[in-house]
Amino acid sequence: MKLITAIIKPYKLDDVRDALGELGIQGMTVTEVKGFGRQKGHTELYRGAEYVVDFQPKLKLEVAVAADRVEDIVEAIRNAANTGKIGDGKIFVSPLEDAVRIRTGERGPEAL
Amino acid sequence: MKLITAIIKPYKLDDVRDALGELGIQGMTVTEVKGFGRQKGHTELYRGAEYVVDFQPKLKLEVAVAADRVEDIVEAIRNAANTGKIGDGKIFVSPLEDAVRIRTGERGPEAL
Amino acid sequence: MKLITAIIKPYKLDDVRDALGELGIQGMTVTEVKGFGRQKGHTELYRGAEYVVDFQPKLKLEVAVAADRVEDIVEAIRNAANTGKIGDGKIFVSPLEDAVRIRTGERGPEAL
Amino acid sequence: MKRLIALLLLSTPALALAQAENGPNGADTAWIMTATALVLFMTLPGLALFYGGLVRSKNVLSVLMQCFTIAGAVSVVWFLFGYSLAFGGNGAWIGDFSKLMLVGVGHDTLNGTIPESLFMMFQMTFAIITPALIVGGFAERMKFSAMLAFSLIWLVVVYAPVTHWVWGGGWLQEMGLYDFAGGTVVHITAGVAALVAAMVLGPRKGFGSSALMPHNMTMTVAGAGMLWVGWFGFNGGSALAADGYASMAILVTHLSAAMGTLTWLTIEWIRYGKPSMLGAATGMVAGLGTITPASGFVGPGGAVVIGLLAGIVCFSATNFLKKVLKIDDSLDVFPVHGVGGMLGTLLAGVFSATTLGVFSGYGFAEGIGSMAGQLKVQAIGVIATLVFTAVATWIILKLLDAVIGLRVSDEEETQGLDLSQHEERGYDL
Amino acid sequence: MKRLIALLLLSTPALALAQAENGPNGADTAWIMTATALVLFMTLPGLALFYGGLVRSKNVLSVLMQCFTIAGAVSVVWFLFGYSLAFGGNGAWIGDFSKLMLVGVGHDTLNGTIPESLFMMFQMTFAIITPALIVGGFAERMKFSAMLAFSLIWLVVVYAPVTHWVWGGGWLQEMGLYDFAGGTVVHITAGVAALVAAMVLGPRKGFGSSALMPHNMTMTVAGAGMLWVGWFGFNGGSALAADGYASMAILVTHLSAAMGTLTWLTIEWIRYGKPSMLGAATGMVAGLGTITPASGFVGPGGAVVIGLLAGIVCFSATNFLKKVLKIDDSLDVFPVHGVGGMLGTLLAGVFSATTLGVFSGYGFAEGIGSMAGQLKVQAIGVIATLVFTAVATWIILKLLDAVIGLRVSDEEETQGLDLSQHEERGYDL
Amino acid sequence: MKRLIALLLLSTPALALAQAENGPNGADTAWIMTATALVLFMTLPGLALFYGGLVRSKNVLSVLMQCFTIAGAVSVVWFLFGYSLAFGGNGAWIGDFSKLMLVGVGHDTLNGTIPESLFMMFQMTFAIITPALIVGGFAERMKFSAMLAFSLIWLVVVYAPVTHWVWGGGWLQEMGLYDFAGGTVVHITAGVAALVAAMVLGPRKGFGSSALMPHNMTMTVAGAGMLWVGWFGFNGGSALAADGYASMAILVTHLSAAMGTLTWLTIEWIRYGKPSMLGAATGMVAGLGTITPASGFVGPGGAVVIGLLAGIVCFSATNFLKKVLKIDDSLDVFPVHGVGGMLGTLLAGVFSATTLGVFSGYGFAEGIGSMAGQLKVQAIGVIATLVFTAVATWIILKLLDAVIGLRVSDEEETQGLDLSQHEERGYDL
Ligand SMILES: Nc1ncnc2c1ncn2[C@@H]1O[C@H](COP(=O)(O)OP(=O)(O)O)[C@@H](O)[C@H]1O
Ligand SMILES: Nc1ncnc2c1ncn2[C@@H]1O[C@H](COP(=O)(O)OP(=O)(O)O)[C@@H](O)[C@H]1O
Ligand SMILES: Nc1ncnc2c1ncn2[C@@H]1O[C@H](COP(=O)(O)OP(=O)(O)O)[C@@H](O)[C@H]1O
Repeated sequence: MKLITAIIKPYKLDDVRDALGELGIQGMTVTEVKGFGRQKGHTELYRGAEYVVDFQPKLKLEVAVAADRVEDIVEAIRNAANTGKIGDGKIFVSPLEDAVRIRTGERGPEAL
Repeated sequence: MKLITAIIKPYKLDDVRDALGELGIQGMTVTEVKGFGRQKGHTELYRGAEYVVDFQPKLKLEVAVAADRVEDIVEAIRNAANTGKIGDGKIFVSPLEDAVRIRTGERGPEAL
Repeated sequence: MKLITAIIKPYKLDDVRDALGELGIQGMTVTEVKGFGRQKGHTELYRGAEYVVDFQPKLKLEVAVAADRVEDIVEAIRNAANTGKIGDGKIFVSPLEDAVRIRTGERGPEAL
Repeated sequence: MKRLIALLLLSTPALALAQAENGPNGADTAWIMTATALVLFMTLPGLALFYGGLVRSKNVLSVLMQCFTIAGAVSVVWFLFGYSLAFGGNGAWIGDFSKLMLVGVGHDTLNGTIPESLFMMFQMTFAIITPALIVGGFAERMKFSAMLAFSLIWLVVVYAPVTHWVWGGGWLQEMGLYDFAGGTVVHITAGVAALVAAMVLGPRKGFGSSALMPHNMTMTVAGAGMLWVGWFGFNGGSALAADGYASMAILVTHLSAAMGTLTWLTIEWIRYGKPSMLGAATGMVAGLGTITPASGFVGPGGAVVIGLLAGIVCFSATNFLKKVLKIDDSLDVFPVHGVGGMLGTLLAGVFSATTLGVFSGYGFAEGIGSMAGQLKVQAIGVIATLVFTAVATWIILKLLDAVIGLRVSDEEETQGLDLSQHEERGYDL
Repeated sequence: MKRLIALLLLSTPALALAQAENGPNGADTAWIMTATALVLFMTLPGLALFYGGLVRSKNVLSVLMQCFTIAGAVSVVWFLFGYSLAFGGNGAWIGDFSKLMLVGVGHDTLNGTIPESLFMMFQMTFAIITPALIVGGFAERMKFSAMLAFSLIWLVVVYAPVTHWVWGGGWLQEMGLYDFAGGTVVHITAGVAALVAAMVLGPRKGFGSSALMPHNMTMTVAGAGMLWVGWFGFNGGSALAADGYASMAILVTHLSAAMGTLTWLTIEWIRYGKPSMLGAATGMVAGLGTITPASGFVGPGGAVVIGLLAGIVCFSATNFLKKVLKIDDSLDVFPVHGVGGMLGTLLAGVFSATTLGVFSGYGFAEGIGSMAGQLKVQAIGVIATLVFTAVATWIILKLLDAVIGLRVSDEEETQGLDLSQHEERGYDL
Repeated sequence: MKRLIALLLLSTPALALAQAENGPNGADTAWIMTATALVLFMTLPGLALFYGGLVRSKNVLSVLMQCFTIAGAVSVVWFLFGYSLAFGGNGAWIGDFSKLMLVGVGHDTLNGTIPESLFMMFQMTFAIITPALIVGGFAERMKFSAMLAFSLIWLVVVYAPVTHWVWGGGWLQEMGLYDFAGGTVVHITAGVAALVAAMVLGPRKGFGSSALMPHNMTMTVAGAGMLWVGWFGFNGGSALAADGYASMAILVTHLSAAMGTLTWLTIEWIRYGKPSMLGAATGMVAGLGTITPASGFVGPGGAVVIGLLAGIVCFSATNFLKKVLKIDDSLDVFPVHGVGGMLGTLLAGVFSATTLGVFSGYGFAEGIGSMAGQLKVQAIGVIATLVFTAVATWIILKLLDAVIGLRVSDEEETQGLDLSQHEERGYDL
């Protein structure tokens, strides 16, 4: 199994979920994160004091999948999240050794 | 070493922590996340406009542990977080190559 | 590639980012987390009812890097985040099999 | 308006003058200063919070900013010439420039029994809240510059004349229109303008497909409570005196708000299985808006019926607009204020009747002998205000769109108005 | 209540009538309209925010909704027959139906020097806040339907009679009970009812074992500030006139609040090493609740002592209830309002004495010659109110529990009342 | 202050007495009770929220707590001897102990046409807000104990004497200083003290290098709205009567706030490309602070100019302090209130002139024949207040620093004052 982690622009969440849904993936876990990268932030002024807000709000999606589905899924996320603009984000793939469904105790790909 | 990641129902945190405490595990990192899965959300109505809130609030626990403790710990989390109802969550196990305690510079299992 | 995950004290973020910047690392993803560990929380009293707040607010930094840069970067984070006090946090290193830049489709270390 | 009543009751100018010559009344002055503070409080922070909580987090400051800026800009324009256009002279259609910059108004210049400076201030708070109400129609997508230009032009072109018609001695007042505290002047004009703005600007991105949820209902409820309390000044102050008329106006206002609250939440409870906080608060506003034109003319029994009808009718209108017409009046200004204002103006013609037993009011306008007669005047008032406001608002917006553009870019809308228009964020918790 | 004072001072009905025949007083009317707005403001949004901030995030809307719905429902019932039960007729125990739906009350019907519509409204705001205060006792676990049924039945069965006893010409008033603005009528009844409700419903899940922390102290502080300000209307308005009695009532109210604040935070500082914001705000409410019955009868010196004692006694009571009795009166209504109300009612009998030097007040009730005499009446008032409220509340709750059930299911409680009762969430930041 | 006007207009004591002997005025009493509530509302929760939103999340409760505790502690000290020091006796420099604990003040003791208990309460709300304003200067770094000690000592050593000079019959009042509602007494003293405190304590950790951003602008805006509304009581109440002077004071206050708002946001719009909500709110406060000393003496035309100048001057001062002097007056108390107070006190000497056409006011002080003459008195008032406050504040702080220490430790500052001083957190959402 693999864990696919995608950092995307927040307003792309619905598109990505739809794309994954079409591939039969329904489970995922989403976290609100602050992204630092090439995409620059902005400067806010409060009564003349400048505050550089250099992070961008992003969403981190984590999807555990069977190893053989990785390419399809990466591709689907990429298509759905792509706007062609800087800051579109990243997809990371990392190994996953085991998965357990807490409710039933099932393990491995069945647990997903 | 392994990294154990558990997605659980928020109100189960105390139970899980107690269970881990009994195994001598005291360190962990917890994140508030939004879970999408089989457990469905609900519909909210604001002045007749329906909003489907399709995520569930979940907590993500991350615990780095020595490789030989994985089974015990997975079992303990499962028992503590289990309600038998849909949406109880998942436990993932992934490889961890190194760990460092920032304060002392200790590395490997000692750093945990 | 490797994924370096650091749990640090929130007010150390700027120092760590500066240190990483000097190593040419500019991208990273930051999450607000609750840390449980050796560092103890505090007790709050609300009209005589005691509430033990036993977590500490921490930040989790995730940085994907080429494998050969791991040591430098771990060292840089450690130096920047170190205060010598309990609760300084941890650095974890885990394997990363692939990375994709959503905007361009680049893969591997180029995508970072 | 008590002034109106006075005009109607004391039909000879001589008598009216006599009253004025009685000199200032400290109690009336004390109450109207209080009422003025209460009506300003309705906008700042009341309405600002009520509206602010209903938009998404990324737009909350833009809404607060719009309410604040309107308060500032309208006040200055009102002082310069707005007040004069509304209350100067005796024209049928519009005032004159005789009260420009309050020329000649000193400490002891009176309007009835209160200082004219106070009467002007009290009216100013109405002139502030009316364009601020419209903000709800175009929230989350209008450019700040366009919003400001629109609000000021609209104040002069729509609000000032309608105020003159109804309260400044214009044709509707002459005809005997009953609008105690602003069913036509405030609520119909604001509601219709919001609807037209919503249509001209088009819906927000994602309207109908994704969640455009309130980001902070506690803020909305805080604002709702302030509106309820502030409305005592709005309607009670419109008596322009500290007397039984003012007290009764407050009582009927309160009862209508209470019934509106209960009605809306009961409908939700029956239809959806659960009553909601937002439903309760919206019903309350509907009850308040609807009783407003009637508040000086009806009794408590009538007020309860008015509140009940406000809940039913405004609830239906909200659903109709959103689900059938699919117009994105972001914060439902038209179905709540516009429809409520129309309903209330008509019902003022019904429940002012003295022959309804426990639902009786305090009589029709001078010279009007029957409910049919009063209702006809009320209907004319409603239709004239509606049509004039719709046409004028549409023209102003179309012109402004051509000249400076009304709507922010897609990207700015996605980013949120707080950052794109003001480079600020609401929260950094 | 000024009415009370009037009754006591002008012991012959003829004289009282004479005063009424003096006609309306604009200044009194202006002030009581203001006071009415202030007391409504105490509940909406004041108390709603104060309470709302103290519960967990998942229950915040349920608390706001309870306060709002109570405001709506109580107002309608008060208009229909509640007011008549409290203030109609001259019975010793309960009013009559002579003022049903305010029959016969017009613009110029007076109560003393103010319009009766206003007197009824002012009293209505008291009738609203009293059941709203009880919400704190059963917060975070009661069904919305049960809450609504309970509040209305309680209003009729407990609040209306006690009000009649104390302010409507009933037996306690006849006896000379000093309760200026509601120590017995409002605070003891609400506090005792909250305690009984907390016991009948049982503690919240997790009480004593896990953290049931306030979710938004800034909201609570905002509400606390509104309570402080609004209380000027509560106590100052109870003079029913704009005069030196009203002013003095405001002054003593303020001083007691100030001392309550300082006392509570000082105790915390000494005992726990740090003073807390919630402690300061709670001490303030304790000071306000405690001075309430005494506020028309004591001087500023007495008020400072009352505030001091309020802080000490209510602090101890809070700890005792939570730590020793382990009763989950969620927001400490009984130890703060109930105990404060009892303490204040008794202290009204002490500090109204004219012989205490700088701590003197303005004299005992007509016909009562000694502190012992006044204290006896005060004690009777306290005990009667306490016992009657406890028994009646217990019966109402037990009946309701049998018929519709009081408490939400475990699962609903875990999920939170906002979603389970109202399908809404407080925040989506 | 109306008292001042009365003293000036009725130059013979006999006449002044005569007016007092006219007995109490219900309307004036009603209005001043309302105004007192409004001014308390400015501090609690107004200013507390305004300031609270501007600090970081970890310090929000400390700011609320400081405002609350000051309200409590100042009230008690004011009652004990503060009021007597400010308003007792006829000394040029300081009052006496004749009104200690309000000895001899009963229900019918008057001050002018209102009860003395009310006059004392109204003044008390000013005594509360002034040290509360200073909180903004040392926010986010001062120890709670030091804050409390400082506020009380400062009240006695600085506030009471200056109040006596200007309103209590002292030397500045004798000289004819025009300070209607507290340009010198409130705003200059608070602004200067905040500046001195900011300098003595030193900047917050991270000032100049990292982001010390407002954590909740919606809270700040809510507070700003309350300040605007409450200020009607502050300035309008200072007429101490419900008459044309009070009304006009409210009108000019409102217009200056409106212009301040528009001016500040326009400058930002031009300079930075975007107008900000915080800018609008700050401009509003600048407009309000600046008109305060002038509010009883100038006309609406003058008020518009004063608001305009307030926006320009206070904006520049804020930038100068922060960017050039690099002083960390955390919430900009000096540039907004201090500078605004000085500017307004001087402009009161300009726009009170009766010869400025549409910008005319209502005349100079009795015995002063020219603008130069009035301006000289105003300048003396400004300088005397500034110098005295600066020196006295510096000494108090240095002494306190030596005795108990002013500033929390580095670690406590990093952790935040909420936890380190009060063991509480603002939010647990
Ligand atoms: N090396 C990295 N490790 C982890 N996250 C990264 C890394 N680089 C970028 N990110 C995340 O990806 C987001 C987008 O990156 P950015 O450089 O702004 O644009 P792009 O995705 O177009 O290259 C960042 O905001 C950050 O959250
Ligand atoms: N494939 C997945 N990858 C990551 N997280 C998942 C995945 N599937 C489910 N989850 C997480 O687990 C939670 C519970 O899953 P769900 O399907 O609702 O019920 P169950 O755990 O009973 O199978 C989800 O809310 C989500 O956070
Ligand atoms: N085994 C673990 N797995 C994951 N995170 C951990 C683990 N142990 C500690 N942490 C994280 O590291 C933080 C610091 O740990 P702590 O034991 O308090 O101090 P130190 O870092 O000095 O050892 C914790 O707050 C927690 O977020």
